[in-house]
Amino acid sequence: MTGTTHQGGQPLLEVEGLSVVFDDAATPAVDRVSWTLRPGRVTALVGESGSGKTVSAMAVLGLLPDTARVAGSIRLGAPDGGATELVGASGGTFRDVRGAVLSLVSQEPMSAWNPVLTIGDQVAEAVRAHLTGPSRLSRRAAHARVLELLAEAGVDDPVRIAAAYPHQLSGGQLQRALVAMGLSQDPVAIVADEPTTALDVTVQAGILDLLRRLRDERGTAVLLITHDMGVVADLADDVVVMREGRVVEAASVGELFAAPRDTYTRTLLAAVPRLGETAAGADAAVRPSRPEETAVVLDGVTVTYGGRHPVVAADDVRLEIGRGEVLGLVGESGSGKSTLGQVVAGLLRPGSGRVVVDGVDVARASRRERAALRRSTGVVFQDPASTLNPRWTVAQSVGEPLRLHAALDARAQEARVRELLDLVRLGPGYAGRYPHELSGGQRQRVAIARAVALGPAVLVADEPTSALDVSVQAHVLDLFRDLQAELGFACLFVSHDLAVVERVADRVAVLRSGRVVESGPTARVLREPADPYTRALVAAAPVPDPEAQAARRTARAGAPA
Amino acid sequence: NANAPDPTGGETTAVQQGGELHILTSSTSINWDPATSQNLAITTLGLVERRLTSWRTGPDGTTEVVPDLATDTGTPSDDGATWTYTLKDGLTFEDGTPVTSADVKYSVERSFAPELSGGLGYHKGLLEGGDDYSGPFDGDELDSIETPDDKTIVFHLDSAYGDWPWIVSMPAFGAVPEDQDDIGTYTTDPVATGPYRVAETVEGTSVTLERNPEWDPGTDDARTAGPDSIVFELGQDETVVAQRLIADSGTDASAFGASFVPPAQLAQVQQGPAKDRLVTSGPGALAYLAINTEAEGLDDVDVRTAISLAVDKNAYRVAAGGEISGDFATTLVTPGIPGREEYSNGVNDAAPEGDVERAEQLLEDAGWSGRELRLVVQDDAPNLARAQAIQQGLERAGLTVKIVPQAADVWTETVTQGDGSGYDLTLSSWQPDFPSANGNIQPLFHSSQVGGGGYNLARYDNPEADELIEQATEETDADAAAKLWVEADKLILGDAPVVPLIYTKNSFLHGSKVENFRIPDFPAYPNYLQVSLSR
Amino acid sequence: MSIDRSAEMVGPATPAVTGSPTHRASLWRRLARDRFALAGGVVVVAYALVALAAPLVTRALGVDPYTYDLDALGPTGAPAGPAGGISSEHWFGVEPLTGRDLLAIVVMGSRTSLLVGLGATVVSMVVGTVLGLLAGYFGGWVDWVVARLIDVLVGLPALVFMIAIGAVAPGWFPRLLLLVLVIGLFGWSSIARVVRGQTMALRSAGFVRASRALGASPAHVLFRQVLPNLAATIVVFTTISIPGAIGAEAALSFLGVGVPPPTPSWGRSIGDAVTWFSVDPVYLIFPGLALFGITLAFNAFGDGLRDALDPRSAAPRRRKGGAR
Amino acid sequence: MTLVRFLATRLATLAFVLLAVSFLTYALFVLLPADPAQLACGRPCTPERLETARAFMGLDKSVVEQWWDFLRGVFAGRTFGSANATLTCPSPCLGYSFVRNAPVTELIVGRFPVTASIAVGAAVLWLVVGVGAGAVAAVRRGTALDRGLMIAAITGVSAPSYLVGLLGILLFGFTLDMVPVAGYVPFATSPVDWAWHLVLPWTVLALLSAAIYTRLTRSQMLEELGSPYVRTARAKGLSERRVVTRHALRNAAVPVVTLFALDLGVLLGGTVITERVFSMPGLGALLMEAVGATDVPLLVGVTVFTAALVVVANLAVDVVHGALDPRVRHGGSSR
Ligand SMILES: Nc1ncnc2c1ncn2[C@@H]1O[C@H](COP(=O)(O)OP(=O)(O)OP(=O)(O)O)[C@@H](O)[C@H]1O
Ligand SMILES: Nc1ncnc2c1ncn2[C@@H]1O[C@H](COP(=O)(O)OP(=O)(O)OP(=O)(O)O)[C@@H](O)[C@H]1O
Ligand SMILES: [Mg+2]
Ligand SMILES: [Mg+2]
Repeated sequence: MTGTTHQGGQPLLEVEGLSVVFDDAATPAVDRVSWTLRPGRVTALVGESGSGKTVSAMAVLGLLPDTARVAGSIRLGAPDGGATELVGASGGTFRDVRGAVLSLVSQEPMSAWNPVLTIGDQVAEAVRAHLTGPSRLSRRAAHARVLELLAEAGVDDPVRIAAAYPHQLSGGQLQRALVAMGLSQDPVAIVADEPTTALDVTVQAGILDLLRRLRDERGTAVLLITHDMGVVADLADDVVVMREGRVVEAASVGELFAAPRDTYTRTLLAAVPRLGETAAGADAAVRPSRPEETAVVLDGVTVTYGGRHPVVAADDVRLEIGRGEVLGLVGESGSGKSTLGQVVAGLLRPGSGRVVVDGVDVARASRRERAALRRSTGVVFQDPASTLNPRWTVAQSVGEPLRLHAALDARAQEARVRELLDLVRLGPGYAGRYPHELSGGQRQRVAIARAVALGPAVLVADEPTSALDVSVQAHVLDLFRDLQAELGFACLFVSHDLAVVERVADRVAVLRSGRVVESGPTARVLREPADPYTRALVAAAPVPDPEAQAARRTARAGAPA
Repeated sequence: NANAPDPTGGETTAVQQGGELHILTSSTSINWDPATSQNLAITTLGLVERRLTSWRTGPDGTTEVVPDLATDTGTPSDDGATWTYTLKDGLTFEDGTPVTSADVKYSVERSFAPELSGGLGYHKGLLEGGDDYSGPFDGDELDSIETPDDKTIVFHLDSAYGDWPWIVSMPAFGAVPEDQDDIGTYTTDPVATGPYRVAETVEGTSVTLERNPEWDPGTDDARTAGPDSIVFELGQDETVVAQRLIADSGTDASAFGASFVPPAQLAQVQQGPAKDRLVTSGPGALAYLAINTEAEGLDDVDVRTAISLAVDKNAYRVAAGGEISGDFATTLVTPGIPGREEYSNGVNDAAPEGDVERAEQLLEDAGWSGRELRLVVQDDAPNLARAQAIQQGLERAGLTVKIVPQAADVWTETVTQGDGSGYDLTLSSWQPDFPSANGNIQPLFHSSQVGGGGYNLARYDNPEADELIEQATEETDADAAAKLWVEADKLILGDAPVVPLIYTKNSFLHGSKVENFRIPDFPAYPNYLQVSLSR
Repeated sequence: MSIDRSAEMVGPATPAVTGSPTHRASLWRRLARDRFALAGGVVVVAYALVALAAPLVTRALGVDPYTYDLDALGPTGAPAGPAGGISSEHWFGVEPLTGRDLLAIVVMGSRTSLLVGLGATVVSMVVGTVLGLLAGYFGGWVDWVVARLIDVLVGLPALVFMIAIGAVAPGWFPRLLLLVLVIGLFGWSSIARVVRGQTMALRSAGFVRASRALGASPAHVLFRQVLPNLAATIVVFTTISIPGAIGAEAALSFLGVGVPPPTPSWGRSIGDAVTWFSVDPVYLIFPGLALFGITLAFNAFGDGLRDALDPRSAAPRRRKGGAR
Repeated sequence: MTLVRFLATRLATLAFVLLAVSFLTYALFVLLPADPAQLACGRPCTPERLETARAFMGLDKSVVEQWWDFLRGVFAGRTFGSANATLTCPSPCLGYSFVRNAPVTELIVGRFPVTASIAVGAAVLWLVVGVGAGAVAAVRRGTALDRGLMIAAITGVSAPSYLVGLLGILLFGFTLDMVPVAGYVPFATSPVDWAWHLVLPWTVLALLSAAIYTRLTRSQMLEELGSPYVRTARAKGLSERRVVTRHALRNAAVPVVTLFALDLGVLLGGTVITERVFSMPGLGALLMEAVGATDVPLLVGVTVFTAALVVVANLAVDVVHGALDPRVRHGGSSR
């Protein structure tokens, strides 16, 4: 197996008894955690959402907010065998370490970028960050390097992306740019926090290959934080499983998948959705899906974003979603999924084409009708971080739709909010928190709770579970189906995780660069895909089993998509 | 009288020549057009433009009217309604062309033109046909001014006017060459007849005067023309000017301030070494509290008398800057005016602090309504300080006073225009434009001066007084006139239309090199024409 | 139902965070934690109390801002004796040219000055913020109108207009109110401009879109979503513009728009004192300190408020180093 | 939006504002119970003479007429008086000041350089000082330095500019005799003297305005320093200085710049008090003269000029704003 040559190489990072406590928090976010990261090996940090993965990673880079108190020890091994203690290290030490030695690919790409600088500039900055004197690149050289990096990270249109501002790009594009930035200083180790959450499987596969190459060729160490067991199986050498701030199990990937010791690990693996495992449509029959009654009609919808490089994000799209039906929308990153989502949600006026939601033609709707529409459509945005008001508590955000549309007194409202939070497995303790005090997955769940608060007739869910670990994801998907059964809302379910889509969607539409290339019943599309691109997608979907995944990979390498 | 001792003693003995004199003034421009200027004979304009007569101030503080362009101060006809003047020989403009009586006539005529209104216009009401003459620009002349030859000029008045010699010392009675008259530019570059001519003007910053080679000292006994050049520094802040002159460094040593020293700096100077460079005038302009005799309740002379008694002149004077800022006033005719007489009518000689008991008594007897009195004043710090002094004085006698501050021009409008319904009391001070009881009383108390821009702020209307004033005005014999004026003074003050507060003394600062910086008793203003610089 | 199933499957997914603060409670806690801000708040309250009870205070001290004491003055009208005539009966000394008690003037003056300073500030902040929000959020013609309003307002010679207003305002109109309105309505342009700019940026923020998607009315979006994110700016402008307003009050009182003398006001005292500075510095010191004190207090409090309102900012203590 | 259209709309705006401002200012003198002719009446003043003066100054016409004449004058120029004694005011004629007996345009052109010198210098000074101090205070948040800067800033705002100016003159002008106390020297005459005479005014003005910039910058910086992208920037291993300047400050700058352009615009319209204390013959002084003498034409002229500057400033704001913040430039697109 690859990487074994580096076995036993002296550790690059040794985390021992690391604890992180935040002001006002009763229990530590990270509680006496220990693990090591070795050169040329990929250590995966998996576990429940909110279990302290990001926080411990940030502790390593010294990037925790000032409200955090850190205890324990983090030793950074130097090639000469010496080691630097990072807990309580000076700003200077961290500065030298960051980027060059340890680089970060952070979670939630959309809020990670400076809104007023172009992607290109920000990456170039990283490229030049630690280069001084003669070795410092000229601006032009740096720019060339940036385009190179972006291409490496699987960005199809580097020139445009480099010239674009963050708000002009799709989640996946931003994430890939982040990856590019993470590689820019060929660091000794990369801390990748959910590096592929927003990516469709083909691109994801690309990124994973990239990381693998770095590991094998440059002996780069990778700390991979993810909730996708498929990804773990695909890339990781060692796995550390976290829960409620503690490490519950640490083992090599083989052992872990073969013989998980801890119960939580087992539940985790059990909860992983596998493509093709659910007999699709089996329970579709159960569901009160009445396709004859269409809730949403997109007819020849076209959306073009202006700017120096105009983009056709949706090109003559025709879709229908029946009442109580779930339409899975899959497709490569940047293909226009979120755009369509926004069109349905009425946040974006298509350049041309007709949009009918809940029987109302959005373009022609009167103000009152439009208001009513908004009330009856729920939206889970792709990037929860940015869609939560930083100055509002969780309770306020979740309560907003209630305040707006439901005539409830304060107490009733509070009760309802708790109920909603509980539905998404967030205890009452979170009601009073602010978004920045939550983990990625927690934020996402807040967003879901808000979207379903009013029992919508139409739900637009843009990557609603991208940041959730499989156990919570499983729960949320169940919840989702229950709600659906109850309310029978029509749903546009955007996701890049085919297994998830298979699990919830009645029908699937595959989108590529703004065009619907294939659509039909889930089972049909995912079992015997007609369109070559769909086939590539299905082939690229990772399976949570190291052996199988390795096999598939080689197979895929043979037959290019 | 704080006049600088005069080493040379004699008036006309030559003073120290040379040097560059700096005059620091708050005004931001100088208007050289004789028709629109309100300058006194002894200040700015006098340096450049001569008039038929001018003023000479002696070291003892006296001021007399002396011939300037003319050979004498004027010869009246028997009825006193016609005045004749002859120009001196060898008078020339700065360009060498001789000054003729036609130039003088033209200068007077143009002052009637609507384009050039705004100057001192006493003559407009006195000259025959003046009221319906509108200037020479569309060709017609004012027939009441005759120029039989190049040297002689004759003025025909509607009626006798004893103070005419003073009238012809006003700017309009200079000489303006018609062929060089461009009303658009005359304000900035006039044609000089005096010892200096305008060399350079920097908008808003400075005006520089240089010697006028054509000026002949022999023909001029009003001006000593000491400095070689004079620089007006414009737009200077009073406080800063005072500070500069106290510091007395650099060119400030040969500079003087054209505006009064503000109270604060006055106090500062009196404590410091600059004390002996502070020149304070004798008692000059009359500062008074005008009582609107038409206002409800104030038409009762007893109430007005009560007010006169309640006023705290002392507090007023302190507010104005203390002893140095003036003497307590008792009469309408100001000191330094020929024929002035001190007298007492039982009210004007009460203690400066006033006589509150009597005031209260009078008010009670008069059955005063106790209504609120509106004291309208200009909205600058000095005026407001004084207003408050008046207020607290009157309130001692149970009168309620409300101070109403108004921007300068709004104030003017309120008190000089319309029906005067806008005020009950107001503060003002009056510096006559020529040193005669006439200039002192007529503008303030003749019924013709009520409203319509006139300065009869008490809106005092008493036929008897009018009668007396007209009589005195027509009297060409100075002494006889003076007697009549004193009579008028007593008569009017008896009706208590105003409360004479103080005869203001004005204090000025000058640099250590400045000599002959004198302030006559009239006007209480330094004589620019005689200032000189030491080596 | 399903929840229970997964419950025993997954177990409680949350660390039991006890006594989690609701945001409002925490606001006060955060404020209270900032000693500097706390001090500011206390001082502000103290001033307010003095202003309210001013007549009582002066009577208690046995002084009065209206009665002249010419004996306390020298022949020049300047206070007799050194240190601006400070004496057992005039603790702060006396006013030049009148001999009125400066302590009484400062105490009574606090009424006018605080009322006008705060009143005017509130007016301009409210007007400016609301217009700025509308302009920035709706853009288009609303923005055009507001922008033009600002242009015209700023273009006009405020001073002259104030004179005019003072002159034409009917006598029955309460002078203080007039003063507050005039100063307030001439002072909202900069805050409006700044708020407009920031709103334009926030308009595209994710959480605003989310709220819109929920069918929130513009009013809701503006005042509940956007406004809290402008707190910092508004606080800064408010705290800064108070002394300005108090200064303006002085100028306007002269121009006949404000409260006519002898009603005491810091602004006027300071205005007068400035010219007296070289002779009688003490005259400036006390009103000056009074104004400076309240300004400082407001700013300290404002800072604290700003921090308290920003959930991301940590308590000022333990600020050393941090994560850098 | 094409550049042409952009400029077109801007010009329209400019026109609109100037119309509004000039009209309001004229209308004002219907309100103001003061008679501009009063001064022109001279002494002694009789009702007849007052009438003549009024008529000549065109005050007998209705406001609208006067306003219309003014507008015509701007393009066509104006002449006053009778045939062989005319006052001419060539276009662009912003009116003719009878008090100063000169075309307003001339006066303004004469005074503007002074005000411009004062304003621009001071503005640059306070921008640098204010933003610098604000940034430092934010980074050193909560430390003594932070408090110190804040107190300094507040002293700045609460001190009356007249006082600061006077003290400056007394201290640096007389006591230390370092700088000239008053007067303005044209740049052309001697750049050195020019700057030398302006040092004090610049400092005084800057001191007053720097405060708000310090405070605003500080609070904006704190906002930005708390946001995730700053974490990303740090993660790149950028020096703290670069993180602060290029990232946080760059975002914090937006409101500061907005304010700056506006302030500068206003300042260019005249700095009344400063000009008075330092006897600088600028537009501020000119305006005061106009007010003092109810010189309506001058007042209107200066006002219109100021308004024009403000409009231009706002134009600058919007341009810079767009340049600084792409989200604004792209009309806040879907992200
Ligand atoms: N600034 C903060 N203040 C208080 N609590 C915080 C803060 N940041 C994170 N937390 C809490 O710490 C815990 C761990 O958060 P962390 O971001 O590490 O979770 P995670 O493992 O990354 O989860 P996810 O997979 O959802 O991102 C969570 O319960 C979160 O609520
Ligand atoms: N505001 C904008 N201005 C210009 N281009 C934009 C804008 N928003 C999105 N785009 C472009 O439109 C295309 C579709 O974007 P969209 O967000 O719909 O992709 P997506 O399918 O959601 O991708 P992902 O799965 O990565 O979120 C992308 O190429 C993106 O760069
Ligand atoms: Mg995380
Ligand atoms: Mg998307």
